[in-house]
Amino acid sequence: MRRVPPIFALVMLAMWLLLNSSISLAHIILGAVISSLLLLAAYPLRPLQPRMRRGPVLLRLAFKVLIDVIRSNIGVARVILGLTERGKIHSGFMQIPLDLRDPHGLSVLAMIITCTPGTVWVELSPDRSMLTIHVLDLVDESEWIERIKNRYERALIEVFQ
Amino acid sequence: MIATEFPLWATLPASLLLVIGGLLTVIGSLGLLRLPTFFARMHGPSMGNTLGTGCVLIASMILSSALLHRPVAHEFIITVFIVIVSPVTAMLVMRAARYRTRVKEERRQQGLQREQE
Amino acid sequence: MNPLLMHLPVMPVAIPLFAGAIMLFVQDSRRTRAFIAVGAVLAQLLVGALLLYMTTDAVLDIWPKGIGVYSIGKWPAPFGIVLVVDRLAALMLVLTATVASAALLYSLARWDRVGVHYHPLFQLLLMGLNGAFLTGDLFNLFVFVEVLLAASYGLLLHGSGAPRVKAGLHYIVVNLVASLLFLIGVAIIYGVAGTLNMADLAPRAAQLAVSDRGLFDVGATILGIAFLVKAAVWPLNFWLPMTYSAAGAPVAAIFSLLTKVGVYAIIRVGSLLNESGVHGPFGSDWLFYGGIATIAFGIIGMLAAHHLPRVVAYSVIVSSGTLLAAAGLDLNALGAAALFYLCVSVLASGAFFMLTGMTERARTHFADSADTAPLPAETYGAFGSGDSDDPMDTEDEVGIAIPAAMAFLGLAFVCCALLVAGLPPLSGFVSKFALLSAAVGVAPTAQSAVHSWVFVVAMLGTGLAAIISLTRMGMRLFWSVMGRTTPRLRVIEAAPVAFLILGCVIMTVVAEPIMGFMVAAAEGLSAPQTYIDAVLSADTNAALAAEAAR
Amino acid sequence: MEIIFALAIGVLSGSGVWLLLRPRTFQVIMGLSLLAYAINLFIFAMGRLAIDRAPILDPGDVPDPTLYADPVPQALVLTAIVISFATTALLLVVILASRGLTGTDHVDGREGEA
Amino acid sequence: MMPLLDGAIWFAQFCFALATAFAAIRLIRGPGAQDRVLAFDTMYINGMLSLLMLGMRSSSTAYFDMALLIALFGFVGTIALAKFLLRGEVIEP
Amino acid sequence: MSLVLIVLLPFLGSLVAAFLPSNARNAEAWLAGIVAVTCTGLVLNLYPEVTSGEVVRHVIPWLPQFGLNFHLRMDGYAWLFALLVSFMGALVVLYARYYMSAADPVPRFFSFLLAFMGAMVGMVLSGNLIQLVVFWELTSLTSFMLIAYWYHLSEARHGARTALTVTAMGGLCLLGGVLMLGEVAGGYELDRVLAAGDQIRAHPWYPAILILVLLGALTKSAQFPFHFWLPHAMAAPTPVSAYLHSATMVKAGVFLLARLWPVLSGTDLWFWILCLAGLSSLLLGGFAAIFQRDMKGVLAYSTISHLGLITLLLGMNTRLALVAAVFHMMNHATFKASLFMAAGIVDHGTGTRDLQRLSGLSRAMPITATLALVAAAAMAGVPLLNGFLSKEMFFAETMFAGEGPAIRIGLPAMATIAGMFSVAYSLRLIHQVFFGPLAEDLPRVPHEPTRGMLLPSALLVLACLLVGIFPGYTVGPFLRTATQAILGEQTPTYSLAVWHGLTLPLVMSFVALLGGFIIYLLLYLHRRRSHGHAPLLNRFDGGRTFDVVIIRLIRAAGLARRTIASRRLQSQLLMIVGIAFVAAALVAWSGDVHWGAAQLSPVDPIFALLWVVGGACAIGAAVQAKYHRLAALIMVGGTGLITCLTFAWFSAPDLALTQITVEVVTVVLILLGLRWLPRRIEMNDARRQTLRAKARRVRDGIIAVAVGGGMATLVFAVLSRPRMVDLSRFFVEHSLPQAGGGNVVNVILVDFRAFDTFGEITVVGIVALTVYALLRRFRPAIESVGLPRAQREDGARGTQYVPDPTELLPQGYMMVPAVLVRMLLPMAGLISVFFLLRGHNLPGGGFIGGLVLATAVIVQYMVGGAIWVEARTRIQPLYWIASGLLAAGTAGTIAWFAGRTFLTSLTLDLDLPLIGAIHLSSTLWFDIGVYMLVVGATVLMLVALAHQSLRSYRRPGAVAQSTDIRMDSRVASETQEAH
Ligand code: NA
Ligand code: NA
Repeated sequence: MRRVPPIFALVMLAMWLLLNSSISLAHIILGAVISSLLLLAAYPLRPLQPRMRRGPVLLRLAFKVLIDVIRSNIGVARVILGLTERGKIHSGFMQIPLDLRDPHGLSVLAMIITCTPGTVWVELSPDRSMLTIHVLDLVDESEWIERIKNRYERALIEVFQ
Repeated sequence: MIATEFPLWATLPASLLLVIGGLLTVIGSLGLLRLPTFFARMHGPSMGNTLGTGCVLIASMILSSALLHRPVAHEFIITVFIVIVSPVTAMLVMRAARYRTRVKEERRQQGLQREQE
Repeated sequence: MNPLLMHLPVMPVAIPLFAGAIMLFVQDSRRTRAFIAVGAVLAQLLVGALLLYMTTDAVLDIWPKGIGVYSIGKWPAPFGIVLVVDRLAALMLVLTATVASAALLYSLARWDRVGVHYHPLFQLLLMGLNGAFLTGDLFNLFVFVEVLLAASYGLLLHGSGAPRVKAGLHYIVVNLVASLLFLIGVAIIYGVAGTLNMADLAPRAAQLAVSDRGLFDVGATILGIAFLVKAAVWPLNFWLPMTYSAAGAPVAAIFSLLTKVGVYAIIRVGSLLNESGVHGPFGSDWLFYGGIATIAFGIIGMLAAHHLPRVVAYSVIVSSGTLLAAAGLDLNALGAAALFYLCVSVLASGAFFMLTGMTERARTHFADSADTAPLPAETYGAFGSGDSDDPMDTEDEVGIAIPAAMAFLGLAFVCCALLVAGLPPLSGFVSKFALLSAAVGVAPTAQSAVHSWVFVVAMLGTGLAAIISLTRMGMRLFWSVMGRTTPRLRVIEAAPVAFLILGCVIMTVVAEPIMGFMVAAAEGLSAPQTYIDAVLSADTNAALAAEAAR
Repeated sequence: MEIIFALAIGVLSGSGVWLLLRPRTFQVIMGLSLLAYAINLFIFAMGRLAIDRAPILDPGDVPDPTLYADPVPQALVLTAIVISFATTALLLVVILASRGLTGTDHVDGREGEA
Repeated sequence: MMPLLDGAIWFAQFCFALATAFAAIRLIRGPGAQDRVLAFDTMYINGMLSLLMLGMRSSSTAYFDMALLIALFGFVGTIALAKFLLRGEVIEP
Repeated sequence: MSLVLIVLLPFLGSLVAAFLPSNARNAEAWLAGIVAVTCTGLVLNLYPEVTSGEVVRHVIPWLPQFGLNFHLRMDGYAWLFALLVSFMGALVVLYARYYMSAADPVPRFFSFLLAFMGAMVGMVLSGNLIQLVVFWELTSLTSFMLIAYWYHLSEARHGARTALTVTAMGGLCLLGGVLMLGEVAGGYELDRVLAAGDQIRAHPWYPAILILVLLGALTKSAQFPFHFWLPHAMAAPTPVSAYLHSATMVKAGVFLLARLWPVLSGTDLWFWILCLAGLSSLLLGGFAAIFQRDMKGVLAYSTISHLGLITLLLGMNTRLALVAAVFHMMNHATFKASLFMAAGIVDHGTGTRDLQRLSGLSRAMPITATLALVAAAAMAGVPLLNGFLSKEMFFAETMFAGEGPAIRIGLPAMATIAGMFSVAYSLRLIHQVFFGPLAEDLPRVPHEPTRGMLLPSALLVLACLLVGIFPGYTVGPFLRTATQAILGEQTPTYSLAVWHGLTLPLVMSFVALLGGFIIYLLLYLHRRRSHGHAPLLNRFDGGRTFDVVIIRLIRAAGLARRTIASRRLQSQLLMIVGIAFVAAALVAWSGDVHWGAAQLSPVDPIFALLWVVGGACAIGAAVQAKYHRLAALIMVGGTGLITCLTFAWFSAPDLALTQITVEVVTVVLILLGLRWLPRRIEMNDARRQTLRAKARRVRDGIIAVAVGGGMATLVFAVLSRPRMVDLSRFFVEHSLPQAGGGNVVNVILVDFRAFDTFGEITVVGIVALTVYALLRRFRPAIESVGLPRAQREDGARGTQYVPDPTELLPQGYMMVPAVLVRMLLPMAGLISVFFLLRGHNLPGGGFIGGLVLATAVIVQYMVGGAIWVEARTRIQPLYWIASGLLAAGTAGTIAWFAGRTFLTSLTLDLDLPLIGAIHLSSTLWFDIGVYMLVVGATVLMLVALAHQSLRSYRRPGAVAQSTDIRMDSRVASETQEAH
């Protein structure tokens, strides 16, 4: 039997209501019908459903990421405008060992890393144990490892595994 | 330019957010020009992707809400999509770039070897 | 009005659409598809005939002036899109359905099986053709021309293979460019005159400010060039011989209608613009020059061509040129004859292309006789090589009995050749005579008497070129020394050819009422005010008012 | 604004025509794409330029046409965009087929002069 | 207070146009195909932002939809290009 | 009525004959004979009416709009010819029955012979000049078929073709002349034309008319310089030669000249043209006849000569000459047909017609010899035979033909010389064939033929004798009736007597006889062995000249075709673009196009900056498209984005939406295609550096700049003018109240102008079907068949990678993208439905919605691979397309049931509990049709392209072996089973 996580259906319904800027009953019914039909139709192409626990952890993570994003935006802007102390920047690849294995968790990690200017997801080793990222202003590798493992990965493991 | 009158509570933060968003985006794109290697350049546009867009979207939400006299949040959907989508692009472009630089490097070295022989 | 009759004008578009769509659901049964296709074509023929009948004076109570206007949706004419059935449009519908039914039947023999989706594409081509002939709106004309072009791309490429793909590439690119010109022309006309409806265009163009006139003319000119590309005028027609000879025989047969769409558009728009005093390229000397140049090009091509399909393709060019030259010379005087000629030439080239499909097979059957024959007939005697000093060669003076299949092919070939060359006794001669007679008739009155004579000479020249070229082809095909095996002639292929030729014969025998119809149709073109009034005052206005009142 | 609009169309159609006259199939299809943009903008321009006047009505609005951009060219352009999209797709496939069957990407199916 | 918002909107829009121009320069200069793809993606994002600005300028929500579409689909072109560079074909068996 | 029968019977007979079995020689002959005899009887039956000066008519209306009726008209002259044609036809049929071999497929022969007879009778009886031309051309066509009866012989084909080309060309000229004649006379009816003689001769068109008519007549009657086709036509079976090429068809030309004599004659132009043509033919034909080796060759040249004589007579502008001409037409028909029959008998009996091989046949076939001797004597103009009488009249007329000594003396002299030639070749014919020792080495043993074969010839010889001896009793009344029909009141008096006393013409006759004898003697002594070619004339072989002309013509046409047309696409596009530009520029220049007066809006630097970008991208694409396709594609995409922004800028949200979705799909599509276009390697191509190539680039650059400038000018000219609001006023005013939609653009698309959309989606559907059909037969470029280089080099998913439809997520670098993109799918679906449903009031609509869904599906293919996706879901794009078309169609037809026209929008307002008011409209149904079609078509096209990669997957490393793929997921399921 197909099982679609109800949270996803709710997200879809919310999206429908947002799109139509309306919370009338007609739209709720219509949105619910369309969302469930679509989810059912798309099910074969989404065989792997996420399992999520502890939503609030995710919210806290989101807040942390927002702060990091603002900080790194400023950092990258300085680099581009040549306002750094060192004048010449040093960018490069680095590797981070991961404990997170769940694809959805990894996806969220990817979103975080991508959304944070200054870091780019490069590659995940086939066994999902080693992540390569590219860092624009690579001064101290361990600092980055620390940040990603503690600030992001731990929370993600909590939610997805 | 704008026909509608907006209340001050909307105008001030929206203006500020717009200026910040614009500046972040243009600096990010400037990075495309100024940064020396492709991998470094990858970081520039993500400024516009994230905070720049975020600022503009929040400004838009504020203004729409002021315009329609009720909270409007559909800009949030755009944020969701951008967040979902940008890793996909970044990963694939990055991987393509890695592959291409690797191949280029290999070819260059083959060429050098051939010259030496 | 009887509801069935009321919706008749849209049937030529609706029937092929539904037929094509339904066929896509029955992909596995060729029989069902063929059944639907034949039914749809016959229905179109019937509808076309009914519409034609309704435009005549025989039934004045349905459409008082012989012009039926059918609005799409409830919107009145200059705003919404209307279908207009006048005599010319009805004639083109009947002609389309006639050639289509022949070509369709013919293709059932084997041609529809060399690729997929032949039948849906065929129906949609008909939809495009019918829509183009019916519509009273300039942009809608563009859309339907695109429909028919798209389908023609598909049908041309049907079966694939290098020659078709090569020809298709040129054909598509050329038509895309022409379509862009079409759009530019329509756009400028809208930008300056503010309308898209063809009937509405005439009064508006007449009322244009002098300062806007030049710009409008530019638009009309560019539009005209687009039509001329579709009508295959020289030097915009280099794609045609390659395309038509690369297409499968039934496809080429139906293609013989496509150039006529361009001609139709020129005549239609030209007739309306003439009323307003704005000419652009329509009805002007340049149209005449283009037509004559096209005839000349066609003649040259016919003489130079080495393969029958090419010769027929060039004959299509000749017919296009003839029509354009006639329109440019004096549409009022030559209109009836030109329309008669149009019908004959379409039927003839349709039959001829299909015949080509059969003779080409006969050729391969006969071990490529034409190519391996020691000396082509035309070199006989010219260089002394084929000329024998001894007239008493012991060659066998006993004739060859012709198998029935070959006899049919030969007879059909002769008929087609006569039609194309405009020789008696078939309707090719009637149409040519009518054209020449009218041209000679206007010679003393027209200020450009020279044009008349040039036209007459060109027409006679085409006849001669066709004779020279087609006897060469016919002799190669039928009279080369060949084996005695008989090609298998299938009734389903032979009957359509015979049907079209029979149509031409009928046009000879009962020329009078047909020509009477053409005269009336031509009068409608030379006095378009009736058309304009019918379109702009159609009772849809009343319908809209009623709607508003509710 | 009008002059910039006109120049834009000029540049697009100039580049398109240049590519159209080139011998390689890919150049031609690119040229047609550029020309399609140019023509779409051209048709659009026939309704003149209007800023902030999208032809979208609310029930309470005054239906005065001068308050709205001309919707007719917009509708025409929509049709034109769709048709040119379709034909581009077809042309592309024909180009591929031609490349496969003739062994060259020359528009004539054989290598001519450069 | 309106001039302030007007100015801010104009400024932001100008920034986005300038950003588009920077991206276009990278797009034209290359040198690598990957640079072009990246620039292309950037142009799309900047285009989306420009659309949002137009929406604000005209106080219309109609522009939101376009921004939405670009956000949703601007990336399709980019990943198709990237896959083409990476795998030589966009859709693999 | 009998007139109609006379014309119709032969055609009916022809039709019947065509369907008889090929060995039914007797049935055929009986049929043809009965037809011919019946016709003869019918003609004879009309004699009483005709001789009383009455004109028998039968008119059937045919094309009155063009003054064209089927008008049969028989006066004395026509009667005489009709009799000639039908009676001679009967004789020839009898002869042919025995002449044709039992193995010959005679249906074709008799069928065409009868058709010819009908055409000839029809021509003779035409009361309408156009109708005359019709039958005239029919005689050309049937004679073509008859000459080519033995088409396996190359001379037969060649002769037939030459004859047809020459005579049909003449026929076309005649048509032209007749058309002018009819225009001048005010109608094509013969009576009207005959009555308008003075008017015609005085008309400025007269010279043209005359020349055209004469071209028709002279070609048909094989007159110099068009005589050459006749000898070649001798490849026909001898009955055909006897009938067509002596008695009837070649007479058509002179028949017409006599028919129109009252209208056209009497001028100097007439005199000179006809006299020159006639005299030349008379002399040259006679001279050439002397040297022929073939019996039929002699007769053919003799025919040219005799027809020259008739032409000359007609040209003399005297009424007596006309009488002589008509008389000689009859006489020539009798003796020449008889001679042809004799030649056929000889050929039949001996197997050859070669004068040099034949000899002494009078011993073996005395009757034939006698008959031939008498006929030849008639031909030579020996007294007491009919030929003598008309030739006598001819000699007499030559003396009064014109003024001046050159004519007064020259013409009789020439006539006498021609008479000598005539005597000489007649003598030679008879002497060499029938006298001397009997030839030994003939292919067959000579023998007398059956009586049936001799009878026709004998009857004709008898006629020669009777007319020659008793002219006044035999031919006199007929001749008078005939000439009276032409000349009416002005018919001159003449006497048909054998003896007129010792007149100058008689002297000339005897001189001719003597001279001819001497000529033959000299020739016999000196040139026993002739080569079959006349001296002096050999170099002026008309036939060969004709062939050369035809071949030169064809070659010249080929050359001209290559000069004025090109098969290169670039030239064609150059033509189209160039002509459109030049034409528009000319019109603009002459129409004084200038800027309008509308107020311009201020320039926004942001917009300018955007278009700097757009323009740079466009130019960059133009520069890069040859070697850096990907770069060019990206740049075009950039231009597309700027275009989209422009639409948005100027208040066209729907356009911007459509543009951006189409843009994305197009980029993906072209990228899918680029996989199959092998790389172009940039090299220092020498050809690019030639001066010509550079010149071409400069030229194209100039054109590009010109077109760009022109377009910009046009746009600016329009933009600077005030806007036309009529159409938009209607739409804006009616959009909400009557169409129920706030988004006017969308309302136009689905209601006001839904028909456009209807056509547009059909185009999309058609293209998808075509793409699919074409890709089924796709043969990729060899270089691109294998795995792409990138995949070979990139180890992550090696060459042997096999997609596994059961795996939940792709392994490796595609894992995270797959998770995200698959999450996007239902959301995209939601967005697409959103756009579909709200389109009527806000930007959106079925097209955009459809493209959104299609794109979402395609992205699934990108991350999952074709096999994975298709193993898990069955997308049936064809059904989507079909359903879309049907939905749009039914949305149109549903209005019929409400009594409305096609595509009228119907609305239904429901008030449901809980939900509230719901507004349903048939336009939504229409838009759903659009949506489905777009989804189906887009997916079909993209997936069909993507499926091409399956071939390299199925046969790794195989080169160009795969020919076909299948479209749907069957492929996937098959491979699934295979693993
Ligand atoms: Na990042
Ligand atoms: Na990042």
